[in-house]
Amino acid sequence: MTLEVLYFAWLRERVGHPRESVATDAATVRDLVAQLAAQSDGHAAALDDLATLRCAVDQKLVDLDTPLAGAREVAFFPPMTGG
Amino acid sequence: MTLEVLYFAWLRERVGHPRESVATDAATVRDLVAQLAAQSDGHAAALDDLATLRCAVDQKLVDLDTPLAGAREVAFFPPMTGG
Amino acid sequence: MSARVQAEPFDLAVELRGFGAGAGAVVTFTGIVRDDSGHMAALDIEHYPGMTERALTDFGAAAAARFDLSDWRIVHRHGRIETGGQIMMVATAARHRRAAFDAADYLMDWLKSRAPFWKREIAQDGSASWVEARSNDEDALGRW
Amino acid sequence: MSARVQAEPFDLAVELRGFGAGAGAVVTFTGIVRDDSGHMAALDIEHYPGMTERALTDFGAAAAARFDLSDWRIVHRHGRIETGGQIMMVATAARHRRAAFDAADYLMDWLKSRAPFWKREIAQDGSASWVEARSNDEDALGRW
Repeated sequence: MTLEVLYFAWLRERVGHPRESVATDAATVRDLVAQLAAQSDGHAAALDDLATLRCAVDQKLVDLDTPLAGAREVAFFPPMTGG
Repeated sequence: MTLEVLYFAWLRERVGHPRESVATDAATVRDLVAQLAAQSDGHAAALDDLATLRCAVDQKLVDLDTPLAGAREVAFFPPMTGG
Repeated sequence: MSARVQAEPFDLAVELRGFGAGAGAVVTFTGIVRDDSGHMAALDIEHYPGMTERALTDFGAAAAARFDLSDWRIVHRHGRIETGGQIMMVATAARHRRAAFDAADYLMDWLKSRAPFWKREIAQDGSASWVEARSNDEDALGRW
Repeated sequence: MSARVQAEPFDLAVELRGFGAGAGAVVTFTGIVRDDSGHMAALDIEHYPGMTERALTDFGAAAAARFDLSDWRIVHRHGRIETGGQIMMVATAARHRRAAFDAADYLMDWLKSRAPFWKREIAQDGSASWVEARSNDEDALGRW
Protein backbone atom coordinates (compact mmCIF):
# COMPACT_ATOMS: atom_id res chain seq x y z
CA MET A 1 0.00 0.00 0.00
CA THR A 2 0.99 3.63 -0.32
CA LEU A 3 0.67 5.89 2.72
CA GLU A 4 0.84 9.64 2.99
CA VAL A 5 3.25 10.24 5.87
CA LEU A 6 3.32 13.63 7.66
CA TYR A 7 5.83 15.09 10.11
CA PHE A 8 5.33 17.99 12.48
CA ALA A 9 7.44 20.30 14.67
CA TRP A 10 11.04 19.17 15.20
CA LEU A 11 10.38 15.80 13.57
CA ARG A 12 9.57 17.71 10.39
CA GLU A 13 12.77 19.71 10.76
CA ARG A 14 14.90 16.59 11.21
CA VAL A 15 13.29 14.69 8.34
CA GLY A 16 13.70 17.76 6.15
CA HIS A 17 10.23 17.85 4.63
CA PRO A 18 6.66 17.95 5.94
CA ARG A 19 5.23 14.98 4.01
CA GLU A 20 6.04 12.12 1.70
CA SER A 21 4.31 9.22 -0.01
CA VAL A 22 5.62 5.89 1.26
CA ALA A 23 5.11 2.45 -0.28
CA THR A 24 5.03 -0.05 2.57
CA ASP A 25 3.98 -3.49 3.70
CA ALA A 26 4.21 -2.49 7.36
CA ALA A 27 1.55 -4.19 9.46
CA THR A 28 1.64 -1.72 12.34
CA VAL A 29 2.75 1.83 13.04
CA ARG A 30 5.81 0.39 14.80
CA ASP A 31 6.81 -1.50 11.65
CA LEU A 32 6.39 1.67 9.60
CA VAL A 33 8.60 3.61 12.01
CA ALA A 34 11.35 1.01 11.58
CA GLN A 35 11.10 1.24 7.79
CA LEU A 36 11.15 5.06 7.80
CA ALA A 37 14.06 5.27 10.25
CA ALA A 38 16.19 3.31 7.78
CA GLN A 39 15.44 5.80 5.00
CA SER A 40 17.91 8.57 6.00
CA ASP A 41 19.91 9.91 8.92
CA GLY A 42 17.31 12.66 9.26
CA HIS A 43 14.52 10.12 9.53
CA ALA A 44 16.53 8.11 12.04
CA ALA A 45 17.09 11.20 14.18
CA ALA A 46 13.42 12.19 13.97
CA LEU A 47 12.10 8.75 14.91
CA ASP A 48 14.80 7.88 17.41
CA ASP A 49 12.91 8.06 20.71
CA LEU A 50 9.84 5.84 20.67
CA ALA A 51 8.90 6.88 24.19
CA THR A 52 8.17 10.45 23.15
CA LEU A 53 7.04 9.72 19.58
CA ARG A 54 3.38 10.51 19.00
CA CYS A 55 1.38 9.18 16.07
CA ALA A 56 -1.95 9.72 14.37
CA VAL A 57 -3.51 7.39 11.80
CA ASP A 58 -6.07 9.11 9.62
CA GLN A 59 -6.03 12.03 12.04
CA LYS A 60 -6.76 10.04 15.16
CA LEU A 61 -4.18 9.62 17.93
CA VAL A 62 -3.07 5.99 18.20
CA ASP A 63 -0.28 3.98 19.81
CA LEU A 64 2.57 2.29 17.98
CA ASP A 65 0.95 -1.12 17.89
CA THR A 66 -2.03 0.06 15.88
CA PRO A 67 -2.50 -1.92 12.63
CA LEU A 68 -2.16 0.04 9.41
CA ALA A 69 -4.68 -1.97 7.37
CA GLY A 70 -6.92 0.48 5.53
CA ALA A 71 -4.92 3.53 6.63
CA ARG A 72 -4.27 6.40 4.24
CA GLU A 73 -2.53 9.10 6.27
CA VAL A 74 -0.03 8.59 9.09
CA ALA A 75 1.45 11.49 11.02
CA PHE A 76 4.41 11.57 13.42
CA PHE A 77 5.12 14.33 15.89
CA PRO A 78 6.51 15.09 19.35
CA PRO A 79 4.29 15.47 22.44
CA MET A 80 1.79 18.22 21.87
CA THR A 81 2.06 21.60 23.55
CA GLY A 82 -1.19 23.39 22.78
CA GLY A 83 -3.47 25.39 25.05
CA MET B 1 -24.34 52.91 74.60
CA THR B 2 -26.45 53.54 71.53
CA LEU B 3 -26.09 51.21 68.58
CA GLU B 4 -27.36 51.56 65.06
CA VAL B 5 -29.03 48.19 64.34
CA LEU B 6 -29.70 47.11 60.75
CA TYR B 7 -31.85 44.29 59.38
CA PHE B 8 -31.72 42.73 55.93
CA ALA B 9 -33.79 40.43 53.73
CA TRP B 10 -36.63 38.63 55.51
CA LEU B 11 -35.37 39.76 58.92
CA ARG B 12 -36.01 43.31 57.77
CA GLU B 13 -39.49 42.32 56.60
CA ARG B 14 -40.35 40.68 59.93
CA VAL B 15 -39.01 43.53 62.04
CA GLY B 16 -40.88 45.99 59.83
CA HIS B 17 -38.10 48.51 59.29
CA PRO B 18 -34.53 48.43 57.99
CA ARG B 19 -32.76 50.16 60.88
CA GLU B 20 -33.21 51.56 64.34
CA SER B 21 -31.16 53.18 67.07
CA VAL B 22 -31.03 51.03 70.18
CA ALA B 23 -29.87 52.01 73.64
CA THR B 24 -28.33 48.96 75.25
CA ASP B 25 -26.01 47.62 77.92
CA ALA B 26 -25.59 44.31 76.08
CA ALA B 27 -22.09 42.90 76.49
CA THR B 28 -22.23 40.60 73.46
CA VAL B 29 -24.19 40.22 70.26
CA ARG B 30 -26.10 37.38 71.89
CA ASP B 31 -27.21 39.69 74.71
CA LEU B 32 -28.33 42.26 72.17
CA VAL B 33 -30.35 39.65 70.29
CA ALA B 34 -32.18 38.76 73.51
CA GLN B 35 -32.97 42.41 74.20
CA LEU B 36 -34.19 43.05 70.63
CA ALA B 37 -36.32 39.88 70.52
CA ALA B 38 -38.27 41.19 73.52
CA GLN B 39 -39.06 44.43 71.71
CA SER B 40 -41.94 43.21 69.49
CA ASP B 41 -43.47 40.11 67.97
CA GLY B 42 -41.83 41.07 64.67
CA HIS B 43 -38.42 41.27 66.30
CA ALA B 44 -39.01 37.94 68.03
CA ALA B 45 -39.96 36.30 64.72
CA ALA B 46 -36.96 37.79 62.96
CA LEU B 47 -34.45 36.74 65.60
CA ASP B 48 -36.05 33.42 66.44
CA ASP B 49 -33.54 30.97 64.96
CA LEU B 50 -30.05 31.59 66.31
CA ALA B 51 -28.61 28.76 64.20
CA THR B 52 -29.30 30.59 60.95
CA LEU B 53 -28.93 34.13 62.26
CA ARG B 54 -25.95 35.96 60.78
CA CYS B 55 -24.45 39.08 62.27
CA ALA B 56 -21.97 41.80 61.38
CA VAL B 57 -20.47 44.28 63.82
CA ASP B 58 -19.19 47.43 62.15
CA GLN B 59 -19.53 45.66 58.81
CA LYS B 60 -17.48 42.62 59.70
CA LEU B 61 -19.03 39.16 60.02
CA VAL B 62 -18.85 37.92 63.61
CA ASP B 63 -20.39 35.22 65.75
CA LEU B 64 -22.93 35.74 68.50
CA ASP B 65 -20.41 35.73 71.32
CA THR B 66 -18.55 38.73 69.98
CA PRO B 67 -18.31 41.57 72.55
CA LEU B 68 -20.04 44.81 71.63
CA ALA B 69 -17.59 47.15 73.39
CA GLY B 70 -16.77 50.00 71.03
CA ALA B 71 -19.27 48.88 68.38
CA ARG B 72 -21.35 51.42 66.49
CA GLU B 73 -23.28 49.44 63.89
CA VAL B 74 -24.71 45.93 64.26
CA ALA B 75 -26.47 44.17 61.41
CA PHE B 76 -28.62 41.03 61.48
CA PHE B 77 -29.52 38.97 58.43
CA PRO B 78 -30.16 35.44 57.16
CA PRO B 79 -27.47 33.31 55.48
CA MET B 80 -26.16 35.12 52.42
CA THR B 81 -27.04 34.06 48.90
CA GLY B 82 -24.82 36.08 46.60
CA GLY B 83 -22.81 35.01 43.60
CA MET C 1 -7.65 44.84 41.22
CA SER C 2 -11.09 46.17 41.99
CA ALA C 3 -14.52 45.27 43.29
CA ARG C 4 -17.75 47.06 42.39
CA VAL C 5 -21.38 46.77 43.37
CA GLN C 6 -23.84 48.35 40.99
CA ALA C 7 -27.44 48.21 39.79
CA GLU C 8 -26.45 48.67 36.15
CA PRO C 9 -25.59 45.79 33.81
CA PHE C 10 -21.88 45.27 33.15
CA ASP C 11 -20.12 44.41 29.93
CA LEU C 12 -17.54 41.64 30.27
CA ALA C 13 -15.63 43.02 27.28
CA VAL C 14 -15.29 46.43 28.92
CA GLU C 15 -14.28 44.85 32.24
CA LEU C 16 -11.56 42.86 30.51
CA ARG C 17 -10.11 45.76 28.55
CA GLY C 18 -6.48 45.94 29.63
CA PHE C 19 -7.18 43.29 32.27
CA GLY C 20 -4.33 40.99 33.23
CA ALA C 21 -1.61 42.53 31.08
CA GLY C 22 1.51 40.39 31.50
CA ALA C 23 -0.41 37.37 32.78
CA GLY C 24 -0.43 33.98 31.06
CA ALA C 25 -3.93 32.95 32.05
CA VAL C 26 -7.20 34.78 32.51
CA VAL C 27 -10.31 33.07 33.88
CA THR C 28 -13.74 34.65 34.04
CA PHE C 29 -16.94 33.49 35.66
CA THR C 30 -20.29 35.07 34.87
CA GLY C 31 -23.43 34.23 36.80
CA ILE C 32 -26.74 34.57 34.94
CA VAL C 33 -30.33 34.61 36.22
CA ARG C 34 -31.71 31.17 35.40
CA ASP C 35 -35.36 30.24 35.48
CA ASP C 36 -35.50 26.74 36.93
CA SER C 37 -39.22 26.74 37.71
CA GLY C 38 -40.49 28.09 34.42
CA HIS C 39 -42.40 30.75 36.39
CA MET C 40 -39.66 33.16 37.36
CA ALA C 41 -39.58 36.69 36.00
CA ALA C 42 -36.58 38.18 37.77
CA LEU C 43 -34.29 38.20 40.76
CA ASP C 44 -34.26 41.05 43.19
CA ILE C 45 -30.97 41.32 45.03
CA GLU C 46 -30.64 43.17 48.33
CA HIS C 47 -27.24 44.00 49.74
CA TYR C 48 -25.58 45.81 52.65
CA PRO C 49 -24.08 48.99 51.22
CA GLY C 50 -20.66 49.68 52.66
CA MET C 51 -20.10 46.20 54.00
CA THR C 52 -20.51 44.66 50.56
CA GLU C 53 -17.74 46.68 48.94
CA ARG C 54 -15.51 46.02 51.91
CA ALA C 55 -16.16 42.27 51.81
CA LEU C 56 -15.55 41.98 48.06
CA THR C 57 -12.33 43.97 48.32
CA ASP C 58 -11.17 41.74 51.19
CA PHE C 59 -11.95 38.56 49.19
CA GLY C 60 -10.08 39.90 46.17
CA ALA C 61 -7.03 40.84 48.22
CA ALA C 62 -7.05 37.43 49.92
CA ALA C 63 -7.26 35.64 46.58
CA ALA C 64 -4.49 37.80 45.11
CA ALA C 65 -2.16 36.94 47.98
CA ARG C 66 -3.01 33.26 48.06
CA PHE C 67 -2.88 32.59 44.32
CA ASP C 68 -0.30 35.24 43.36
CA LEU C 69 -2.72 36.97 41.01
CA SER C 70 -1.47 39.75 38.79
CA ASP C 71 -5.01 41.11 38.52
CA TRP C 72 -8.56 40.44 39.70
CA ARG C 73 -11.94 42.01 39.31
CA ILE C 74 -15.31 41.46 40.93
CA VAL C 75 -18.54 43.08 39.77
CA HIS C 76 -21.80 42.20 41.50
CA ARG C 77 -25.17 43.71 40.71
CA HIS C 78 -28.02 44.48 43.07
CA GLY C 79 -31.67 45.35 42.50
CA ARG C 80 -33.96 43.74 39.96
CA ILE C 81 -32.41 41.54 37.25
CA GLU C 82 -34.60 39.85 34.66
CA THR C 83 -34.22 36.18 33.74
CA GLY C 84 -31.25 35.81 31.41
CA GLY C 85 -29.55 38.89 32.83
CA GLN C 86 -26.05 38.88 34.30
CA ILE C 87 -25.82 38.82 38.10
CA MET C 88 -22.09 39.05 38.70
CA MET C 89 -18.66 38.32 37.34
CA VAL C 90 -15.21 37.57 38.63
CA ALA C 91 -12.05 37.68 36.56
CA THR C 92 -8.64 36.47 37.66
CA ALA C 93 -5.25 36.79 35.98
CA ALA C 94 -2.17 34.77 36.90
CA ARG C 95 0.99 33.44 35.35
CA HIS C 96 -0.38 29.92 35.23
CA ARG C 97 -3.70 28.34 34.47
CA ARG C 98 -4.15 26.46 37.76
CA ALA C 99 -3.85 29.60 39.86
CA ALA C 100 -6.29 31.55 37.69
CA PHE C 101 -8.87 28.75 37.83
CA ASP C 102 -8.50 28.13 41.54
CA ALA C 103 -8.66 31.81 42.39
CA ALA C 104 -11.91 32.27 40.45
CA ASP C 105 -13.39 29.21 42.13
CA TYR C 106 -12.24 30.44 45.56
CA LEU C 107 -13.76 33.88 45.00
CA MET C 108 -17.06 32.31 43.98
CA ASP C 109 -17.16 30.16 47.12
CA TRP C 110 -16.62 33.23 49.28
CA LEU C 111 -19.11 35.34 47.35
CA LYS C 112 -21.77 32.66 47.68
CA SER C 113 -21.83 32.54 51.44
CA ARG C 114 -19.82 35.44 52.89
CA ALA C 115 -20.77 38.46 50.82
CA PRO C 116 -23.85 40.30 52.15
CA PHE C 117 -26.25 39.72 49.25
CA TRP C 118 -29.72 38.24 49.52
CA LYS C 119 -31.62 37.04 46.48
CA ARG C 120 -35.36 37.12 46.13
CA GLU C 121 -37.13 35.36 43.27
CA ILE C 122 -39.90 37.36 41.66
CA ALA C 123 -42.42 35.10 39.95
CA GLN C 124 -44.31 36.02 36.80
CA ASP C 125 -47.45 36.55 38.92
CA GLY C 126 -45.56 39.10 41.02
CA SER C 127 -45.16 36.97 44.14
CA ALA C 128 -41.73 36.98 45.73
CA SER C 129 -39.76 34.50 47.81
CA TRP C 130 -36.33 34.68 49.38
CA VAL C 131 -33.77 32.24 48.03
CA GLU C 132 -32.60 29.88 50.75
CA ALA C 133 -28.90 29.38 51.32
CA ARG C 134 -27.75 25.91 50.44
CA SER C 135 -25.71 24.09 53.03
CA ASN C 136 -23.22 22.96 50.40
CA ASP C 137 -22.39 26.60 49.68
CA GLU C 138 -21.27 26.85 53.28
CA ASP C 139 -19.45 23.52 53.09
CA ALA C 140 -17.60 24.67 49.98
CA LEU C 141 -15.54 27.09 52.07
CA GLY C 142 -14.01 24.13 53.85
CA ARG C 143 -12.15 23.29 50.66
CA TRP C 144 -9.81 26.26 51.02
CA MET D 1 -21.01 24.64 20.21
CA SER D 2 -18.06 25.22 17.95
CA ALA D 3 -14.31 24.91 17.61
CA ARG D 4 -12.13 27.05 15.38
CA VAL D 5 -8.47 27.22 14.48
CA GLN D 6 -7.29 30.49 13.02
CA ALA D 7 -4.24 32.70 12.56
CA GLU D 8 -6.19 35.89 13.31
CA PRO D 9 -6.68 37.29 16.81
CA PHE D 10 -10.07 36.67 18.38
CA ASP D 11 -12.22 38.97 20.46
CA LEU D 12 -13.64 37.38 23.60
CA ALA D 13 -16.55 39.81 23.56
CA VAL D 14 -17.51 38.76 20.04
CA GLU D 15 -17.14 35.09 20.90
CA LEU D 16 -19.44 35.51 23.89
CA ARG D 17 -22.17 37.40 22.03
CA GLY D 18 -25.26 35.26 22.49
CA PHE D 19 -23.16 32.56 24.13
CA GLY D 20 -24.81 30.39 26.73
CA ALA D 21 -28.33 31.81 26.51
CA GLY D 22 -30.41 30.06 29.16
CA ALA D 23 -27.39 28.95 31.18
CA GLY D 24 -26.75 29.96 34.78
CA ALA D 25 -22.96 29.96 34.64
CA VAL D 26 -20.41 30.88 31.99
CA VAL D 27 -16.69 30.27 32.47
CA THR D 28 -13.99 31.45 30.10
CA PHE D 29 -10.30 30.72 29.98
CA THR D 30 -7.92 32.79 27.88
CA GLY D 31 -4.29 31.82 27.37
CA ILE D 32 -1.84 34.64 26.73
CA VAL D 33 1.77 34.57 25.46
CA ARG D 34 3.89 35.16 28.54
CA ASP D 35 7.55 36.05 28.47
CA ASP D 36 9.13 34.14 31.34
CA SER D 37 12.74 34.58 30.21
CA GLY D 38 12.65 38.28 29.48
CA HIS D 39 14.09 37.50 26.03
CA MET D 40 11.06 36.16 24.20
CA ALA D 41 9.55 38.03 21.27
CA ALA D 42 6.78 35.68 20.18
CA LEU D 43 5.39 32.19 19.97
CA ASP D 44 5.08 30.40 16.67
CA ILE D 45 2.42 27.71 16.77
CA GLU D 46 2.34 24.85 14.28
CA HIS D 47 -0.67 22.61 13.97
CA TYR D 48 -2.04 19.69 11.96
CA PRO D 49 -4.75 21.10 9.71
CA GLY D 50 -7.74 18.79 9.54
CA MET D 51 -6.86 16.79 12.61
CA THR D 52 -6.83 19.87 14.83
CA GLU D 53 -10.41 20.87 14.04
CA ARG D 54 -11.52 17.27 14.47
CA ALA D 55 -9.76 16.91 17.82
CA LEU D 56 -11.17 20.18 19.19
CA THR D 57 -14.67 19.28 18.08
CA ASP D 58 -14.34 15.87 19.70
CA PHE D 59 -13.13 17.41 22.98
CA GLY D 60 -15.99 19.89 22.98
CA ALA D 61 -18.58 17.20 22.35
CA ALA D 62 -17.09 15.01 25.09
CA ALA D 63 -17.15 17.89 27.57
CA ALA D 64 -20.72 18.79 26.62
CA ALA D 65 -21.89 15.23 27.25
CA ARG D 66 -19.94 14.75 30.45
CA PHE D 67 -20.78 18.10 32.08
CA ASP D 68 -24.19 18.66 30.50
CA LEU D 69 -23.11 21.91 28.88
CA SER D 70 -25.67 24.08 27.16
CA ASP D 71 -22.92 25.67 25.07
CA TRP D 72 -19.17 25.55 24.54
CA ARG D 73 -16.65 27.27 22.31
CA ILE D 74 -12.97 26.69 21.58
CA VAL D 75 -10.82 29.07 19.56
CA HIS D 76 -7.11 28.31 19.12
CA ARG D 77 -4.68 30.36 17.08
CA HIS D 78 -1.74 29.17 15.05
CA GLY D 79 1.21 30.98 13.48
CA ARG D 80 3.18 33.79 15.08
CA ILE D 81 1.77 35.47 18.20
CA GLU D 82 3.66 38.28 19.91
CA THR D 83 4.23 38.37 23.66
CA GLY D 84 1.05 39.56 25.35
CA GLY D 85 -1.12 38.23 22.53
CA GLN D 86 -3.96 35.79 23.03
CA ILE D 87 -3.22 32.15 22.17
CA MET D 88 -6.55 30.48 22.71
CA MET D 89 -9.81 30.54 24.61
CA VAL D 90 -12.42 28.14 25.83
CA ALA D 91 -15.87 29.11 27.04
CA THR D 92 -18.34 26.80 28.73
CA ALA D 93 -21.97 27.36 29.71
CA ALA D 94 -23.93 25.19 32.11
CA ARG D 95 -26.80 25.40 34.55
CA HIS D 96 -24.49 25.33 37.52
CA ARG D 97 -21.15 26.81 38.38
CA ARG D 98 -19.33 23.56 39.18
CA ALA D 99 -20.05 22.04 35.76
CA ALA D 100 -18.97 25.17 33.89
CA PHE D 101 -15.69 25.37 35.84
CA ASP D 102 -14.92 21.67 35.55
CA ALA D 103 -15.70 21.57 31.84
CA ALA D 104 -13.35 24.47 31.11
CA ASP D 105 -10.63 22.82 33.17
CA TYR D 106 -11.21 19.49 31.42
CA LEU D 107 -11.04 21.08 27.99
CA MET D 108 -7.77 22.79 28.90
CA ASP D 109 -6.24 19.52 30.07
CA TRP D 110 -7.16 17.86 26.78
CA LEU D 111 -6.01 20.79 24.69
CA LYS D 112 -2.65 20.85 26.45
CA SER D 113 -1.65 17.34 25.59
CA ARG D 114 -4.02 15.88 23.02
CA ALA D 115 -4.61 18.63 20.49
CA PRO D 116 -2.02 18.67 17.67
CA PHE D 117 -0.36 22.01 18.35
CA TRP D 118 3.36 22.59 18.82
CA LYS D 119 4.71 25.81 20.24
CA ARG D 120 8.06 27.31 19.33
CA GLU D 121 9.49 30.24 21.26
CA ILE D 122 11.01 32.96 19.11
CA ALA D 123 13.62 34.94 21.03
CA GLN D 124 14.29 38.63 20.53
CA ASP D 125 17.52 37.70 18.70
CA GLY D 126 15.52 35.61 16.23
CA SER D 127 16.58 32.20 17.53
CA ALA D 128 13.83 29.64 17.97
CA SER D 129 13.31 26.66 20.25
CA TRP D 130 10.47 24.15 20.54
CA VAL D 131 8.57 24.20 23.80
CA GLU D 132 8.92 20.88 25.59
CA ALA D 133 5.83 19.10 26.81
CA ARG D 134 5.61 18.97 30.58
CA SER D 135 4.97 15.60 32.13
CA ASN D 136 2.38 17.10 34.47
CA ASP D 137 0.31 18.13 31.46
CA GLU D 138 0.09 14.46 30.58
CA ASP D 139 -0.60 13.50 34.20
CA ALA D 140 -3.41 16.03 34.36
CA LEU D 141 -5.55 13.87 32.09
CA GLY D 142 -5.58 11.20 34.77
CA ARG D 143 -7.82 13.46 36.84
CA TRP D 144 -10.77 12.89 34.56
